Amino acid sequence: AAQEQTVVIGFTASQTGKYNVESTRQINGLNLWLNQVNDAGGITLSDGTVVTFSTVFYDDESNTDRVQELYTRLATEDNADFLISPYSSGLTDASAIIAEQYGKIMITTGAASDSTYTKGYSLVFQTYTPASRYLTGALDLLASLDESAQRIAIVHENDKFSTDVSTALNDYALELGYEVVLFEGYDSGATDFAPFINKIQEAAPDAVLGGGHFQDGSTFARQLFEKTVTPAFVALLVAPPEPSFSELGEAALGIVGPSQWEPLAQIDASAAEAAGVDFYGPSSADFHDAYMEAFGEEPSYHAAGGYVSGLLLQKAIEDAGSIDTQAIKEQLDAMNLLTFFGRIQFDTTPEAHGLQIGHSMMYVQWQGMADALDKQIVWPPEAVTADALYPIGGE
Amino acid sequence: MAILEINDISSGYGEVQILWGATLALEPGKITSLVGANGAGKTTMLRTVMGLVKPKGGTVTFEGKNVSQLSAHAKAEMGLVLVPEGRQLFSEMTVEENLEMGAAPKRAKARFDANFKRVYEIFPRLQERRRQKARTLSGGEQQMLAVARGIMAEPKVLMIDELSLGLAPVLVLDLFHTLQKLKSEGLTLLLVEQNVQMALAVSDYGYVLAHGKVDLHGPSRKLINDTHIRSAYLGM
Amino acid sequence: MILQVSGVSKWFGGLKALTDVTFSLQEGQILGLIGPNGAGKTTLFNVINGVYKPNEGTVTFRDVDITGLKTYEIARMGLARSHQIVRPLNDLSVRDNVIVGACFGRENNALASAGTIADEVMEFVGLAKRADQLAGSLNIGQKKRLEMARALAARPYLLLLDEVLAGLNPSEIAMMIDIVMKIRERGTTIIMIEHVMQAVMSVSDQVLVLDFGKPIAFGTPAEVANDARVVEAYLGDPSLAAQLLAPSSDQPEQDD
Amino acid sequence: MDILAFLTDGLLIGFVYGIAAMGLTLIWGVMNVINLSHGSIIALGMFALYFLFVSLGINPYIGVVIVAVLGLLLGMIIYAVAIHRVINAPHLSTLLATFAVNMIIIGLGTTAFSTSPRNVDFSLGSATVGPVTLLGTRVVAALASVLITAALYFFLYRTTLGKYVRAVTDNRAAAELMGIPSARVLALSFGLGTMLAAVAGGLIATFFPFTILSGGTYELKSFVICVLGGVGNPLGALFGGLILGTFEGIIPYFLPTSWVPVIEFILFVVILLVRPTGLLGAKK
Amino acid sequence: MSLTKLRNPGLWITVIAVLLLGLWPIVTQRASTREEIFTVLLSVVLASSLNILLGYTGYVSFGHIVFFGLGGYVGLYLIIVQGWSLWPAMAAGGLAAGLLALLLGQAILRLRGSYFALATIGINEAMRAFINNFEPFGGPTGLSLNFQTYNAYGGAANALWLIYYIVLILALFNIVLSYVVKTSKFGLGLMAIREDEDAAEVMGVITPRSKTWAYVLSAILPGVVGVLFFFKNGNIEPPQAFRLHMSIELLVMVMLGGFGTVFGPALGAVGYQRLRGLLLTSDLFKNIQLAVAGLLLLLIILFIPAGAVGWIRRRFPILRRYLP
Ligand SMILES: Nc1ncnc2c1ncn2[C@@H]1O[C@H](COP(=O)(O)OP(=O)(O)OP(=O)(O)O)[C@@H](O)[C@H]1O
Ligand SMILES: Nc1ncnc2c1ncn2[C@@H]1O[C@H](COP(=O)(O)OP(=O)(O)OP(=O)(O)O)[C@@H](O)[C@H]1O
Ligand SMILES: [Mg+2]
Ligand SMILES: [Mg+2]
Repeated sequence: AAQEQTVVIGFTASQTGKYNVESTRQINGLNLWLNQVNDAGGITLSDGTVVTFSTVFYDDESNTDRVQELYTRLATEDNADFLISPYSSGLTDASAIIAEQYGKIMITTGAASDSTYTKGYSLVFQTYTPASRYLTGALDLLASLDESAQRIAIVHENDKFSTDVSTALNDYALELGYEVVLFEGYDSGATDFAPFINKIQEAAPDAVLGGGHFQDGSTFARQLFEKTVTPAFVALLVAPPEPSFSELGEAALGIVGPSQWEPLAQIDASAAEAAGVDFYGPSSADFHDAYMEAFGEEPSYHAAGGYVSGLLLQKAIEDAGSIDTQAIKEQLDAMNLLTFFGRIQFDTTPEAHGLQIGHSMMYVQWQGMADALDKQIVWPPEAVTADALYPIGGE
Repeated sequence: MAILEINDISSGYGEVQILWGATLALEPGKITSLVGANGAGKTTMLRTVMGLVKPKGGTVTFEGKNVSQLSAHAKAEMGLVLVPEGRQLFSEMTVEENLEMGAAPKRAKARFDANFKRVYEIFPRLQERRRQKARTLSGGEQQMLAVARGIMAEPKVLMIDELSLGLAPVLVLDLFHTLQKLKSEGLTLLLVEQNVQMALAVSDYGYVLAHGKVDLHGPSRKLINDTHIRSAYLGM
Repeated sequence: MILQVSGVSKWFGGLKALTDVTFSLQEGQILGLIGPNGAGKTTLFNVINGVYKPNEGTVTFRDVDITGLKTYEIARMGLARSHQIVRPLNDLSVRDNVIVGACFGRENNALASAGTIADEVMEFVGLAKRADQLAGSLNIGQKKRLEMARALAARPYLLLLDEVLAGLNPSEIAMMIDIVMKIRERGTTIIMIEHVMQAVMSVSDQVLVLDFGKPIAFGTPAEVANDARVVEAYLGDPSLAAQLLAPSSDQPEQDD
Repeated sequence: MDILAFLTDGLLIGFVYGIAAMGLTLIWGVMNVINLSHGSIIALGMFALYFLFVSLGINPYIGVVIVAVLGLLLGMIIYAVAIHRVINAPHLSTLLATFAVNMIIIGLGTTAFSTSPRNVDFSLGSATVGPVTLLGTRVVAALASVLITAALYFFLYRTTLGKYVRAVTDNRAAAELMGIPSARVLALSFGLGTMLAAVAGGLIATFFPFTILSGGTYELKSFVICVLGGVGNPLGALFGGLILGTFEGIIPYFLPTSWVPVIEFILFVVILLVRPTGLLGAKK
Repeated sequence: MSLTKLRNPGLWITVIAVLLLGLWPIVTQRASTREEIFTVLLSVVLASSLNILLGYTGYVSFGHIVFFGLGGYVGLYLIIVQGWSLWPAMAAGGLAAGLLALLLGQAILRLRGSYFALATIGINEAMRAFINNFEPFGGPTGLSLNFQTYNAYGGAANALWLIYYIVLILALFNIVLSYVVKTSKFGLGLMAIREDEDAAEVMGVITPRSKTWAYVLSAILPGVVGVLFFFKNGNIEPPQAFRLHMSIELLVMVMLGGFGTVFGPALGAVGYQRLRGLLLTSDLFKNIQLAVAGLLLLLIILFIPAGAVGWIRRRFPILRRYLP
């Protein structure tokens, strides 16, 4: 007779505090995956056991104070079999120690920093494209649009994630021979960018790249527009891919943003075939529709990240035919496939074990009319849905 | 008919009971004095009458109405005013503003200007200091201000705790004359005094408080001349 | 000469609270300091013990110029005072209040010996029964005594008492005077500000009278009481002055 | 590029900082209550304006007036429920009470609105004068803060009610004895402080996106401003706000922007040490 | 100070209460209990330290967390970049915090009341912003620890126990320390300052010196546990190290338990952190834990404003002896 077993997935969510929005979407995505697997009758292991999933989670309040306390509780009291990371690299760093110590596999999502994966963990796996490659594609895009663009300004929120991204971007820009006319951070709480924008204006760059999180990014975009300072090219982190960025109206027009995933990108089995790897899980469109139905809003890339972190676990369990940690770790190490989220492959060298090396970013841009804005993919070439608008505001 | 009747009042602080059923009545238009040793409970009595200390028992009747449950500001509004021990000035406000605050009751507003003039007449020193913060006044000046502020409230009954405290002799004499004058204008006064001699000399009736009870009362003249009372209660 | 005040002036903005005050004090004496309200008496204390720095003049205490020193430096040299507007340490017990005086005063006692001194002083001023009560719950008269006890516990050479008799009834005044005399017998020099005339006149060796910040008389009690300017500025008209001074005759030590 | 532009932008935002600080300084200076729910009330003001504008289509400046009334009511309620009982309690009880109120507002607010940013899409256009671009909404906010400061100053120092407010704070027992209904006066003061916070929130919402957590930044700045201008002094708050805004505007002209907070807070501490009662001196 | 004083039952009640709490995870050997109690003990250290300044001296510090953060940064820098071991790094963290307090103390302790409180906010924020720009400490990226570092302490599992023992010892030490301070002449001087600084000066208390030492004493242990916490946490970033909100939570703990008492801050820390912890993990409340915690806190404040220990002391004066 088929045995039944419930596998417990543990994580903390930022139900309160500054990461609330991103974290909530991430958890929504994960829950969607979980419901779908369970509704489909779970996973049958090689010994015939049918596995279904449940979750245990606590509020980490967007700060590290209790992350370790809560993850320890998840690992030892709630007997979580697998862990998902909290949102953000800082919190993930704290939780990774616990995961590693109790021998629990942890899939990270929303934790882009590269450094987490260079600290000697063997059970931590990253779904996101790491920070070092977050915004570099935007420069490639710029290069393809305008060979004469030379002067770039990199302005970023002064926190870990945005600084990591911007530093990597800066290196890349210098490598490509750009002149970085301004490289500057602003405080995380900043709401008024007027002096900053004055400074940008003074530096007269061809392109402005950087940003931080949603709120500062959208505020920055809005104030750029209001102050009628429009560089030819603007690429900002996190904010532009969010559907609600369009609330900025005309100010959103032409702004480019890196995205881990976009509903527009038709990633499905046929794409996998073209790339010569296996495809696993739903297609982009299926995920999009299912998410819309479940939560009544457009899925953002955070939601997709949450979903895919569960999906990877599912795939590894299926392939291993067991829920044994070591067996699953081997499957994850060997993983090389395409999902609706994109390519997935982990670094297996001891120096950077678990770092995501398969996935890469897409770049979106808001186009169209102020009251009917569309988000289009403008980079990389294989995913493009529309030509990039350049320069912003037209010649 | 007494204008203020304090009936069998008991009160204290926390667990400690200070007043044990004290009774006293003020005749309208008269000066009454309340004397007693240090710690007898005189201040506590006044605070209880005003409602700053919650009575544990007994009633306070003002102009025939039971006011035991009213808050201090409501009583002040009705014309029952206390010049408290320790002055209790608005220390960060100027002399003039303190006086203005004294005139908070509605009934005081009508006579505001007249009262203002009057208190400056009684205490010319206050007029000199009118823009100075109360905190920086000398001890005696603070005492003047406290009394002046009480007068500004246009009281029907004015209770003064330790009127003479810290005042120069010349001023004390003046002040007792002023009280007589106020009385002749119809004000009822209750004086709590350590300067027993002087208090009994200006008052019409006296009460002696000991251990939270009224031990003795009678016309001031009688009290002051009774040698037994002088030695047993007044420490003279 | 334990204290020498020379040419001290202090003004607050435009107000001259003290003008050119000069006097000196022999060891072991009691100096009465009187004058109308606002004459500058408390301000003079504040200048002597370092609360205010005088605008002009110097204060010399036991041959050391203490002008402009911090109050705690002066306190540690053996000068203690009580406050006219009492300043109890409300949330500490009466005993601890007095111990603070003993600990940080001239002798810099350790806690244990400070405790002994405190008990003795509280007994002396009649606060022994209240030793464990919080200072904040004392009534005014008791707080005044506490002020006195704290100052005494410091075992000062010079004690400044600011209206410690105010608010006491006649028998209590008698008791306090008794205490003051005993302190002097121990060799402590005292300056006391008082408005209770019978008392000042009976204990002081010398009396200094201030008016509008200026010294207007200095001498024995009898000399001062008969000084016309003093009578006018402070006591009121002569007959009233006589009346005021009168009860002092049947005053002495009629304790109960 | 002209330093003038840096300066104007700094000054304009300074007005708004000033008004955000005014509620804090009022409650603090007048009632001696450090209101830790200040920031969350600013955020509530932002949300109130947002819903009035987005859901009911009310013009934001009419909205601000409604927000003011709501703020006043909210403040009086908070006072009655959370503060009145401990207003005379020793030490920091009121600080704790407002901290708890803050937790409740943020907790409920996060549940109700999440922390996703809102944006009041409203513009009065802008005018360019030389190198300087002036935004309509910011100019209106600046004018509003001048008006509000004047009104508050007048209220506190020229009206009897305002003096009652100061008297009650100064010595509550004495105020009672003088016939001033202290409880009502305190409730009113707290209500006014809250009203100012809410109005500041409403005005800010007309030009910055915000979340339920956005008030925190303004609360922190408000503390700084209280010191610059002197606690309890409404004129000082405006003045302090302008100084802070100017710093924020000018420093980036000379230094990397990330040094703004370093300079700002060090200057703050230095000013505090040199002039502990604020540059204008505390008015109490 | 005399040894007889150490016989005070109140001290031992407190020490034993904390010790029992601390031994609980050791007896049960449950890691999750250990983590819960770690959070609590960490707060006990922080709150008791703060109490020396806040409760005894009456100076309200809103930015006390600056010492925790600075200690953590110095310690982690020495461990990660300079390769020091945990022990000297802890000492260095404490020292750095103490030094900062000594320097600051000279300057800002001149300020009174709210103004001092504000200055501490300013310092915390200035420090946070400065470290955000300070490259040796990693700027905004902060510093992070290699997992292998724990091998020197017997692997991560052992390291976590070790850290726990240390924090337990520090908590006990801190309670004894705050008792000794409170019952010393120095402590009496501090309390005199709290009640009326000018009057204390007039009585001869050398206030600038006393205040500064109180500040230093209250800064050292936060610096030490800062190193512990971030060592355990594996990484440190400016916003986490200098979180103003945590400073305020510390104030809340001190006030909740009883301002100026020895047992109070410990009790407040336990009460507050367990309340938050339980709500966070309770099935019923975890989705609205913040609001519920606020509500409960408000009720406590409204009904026992003097804090638990303060309330007991007031209510039952006989117990004062047992609750110093
Ligand atoms: N706030 C308080 N808490 C506790 N006890 C108090 C408080 N205020 C006064 N007491 C006590 O109540 C008793 C009576 O004090 P009260 O001030 O009424 O006396 P009094 O007759 O006015 O004395 P005095 O002549 O010294 O002014 C005193 O023993 C005093 O210690
Ligand atoms: N800080 C200050 N600022 C302004 N004026 C002050 C200050 N301190 C005292 N004064 C004024 O200086 C004068 C002298 O005050 P002081 O307290 O020395 O008087 P005093 O002789 O002690 O009077 P009293 O007998 O009434 O206590 C007073 O008129 C007072 O108003
Ligand atoms: Mg009395
Ligand atoms: Mg005086």
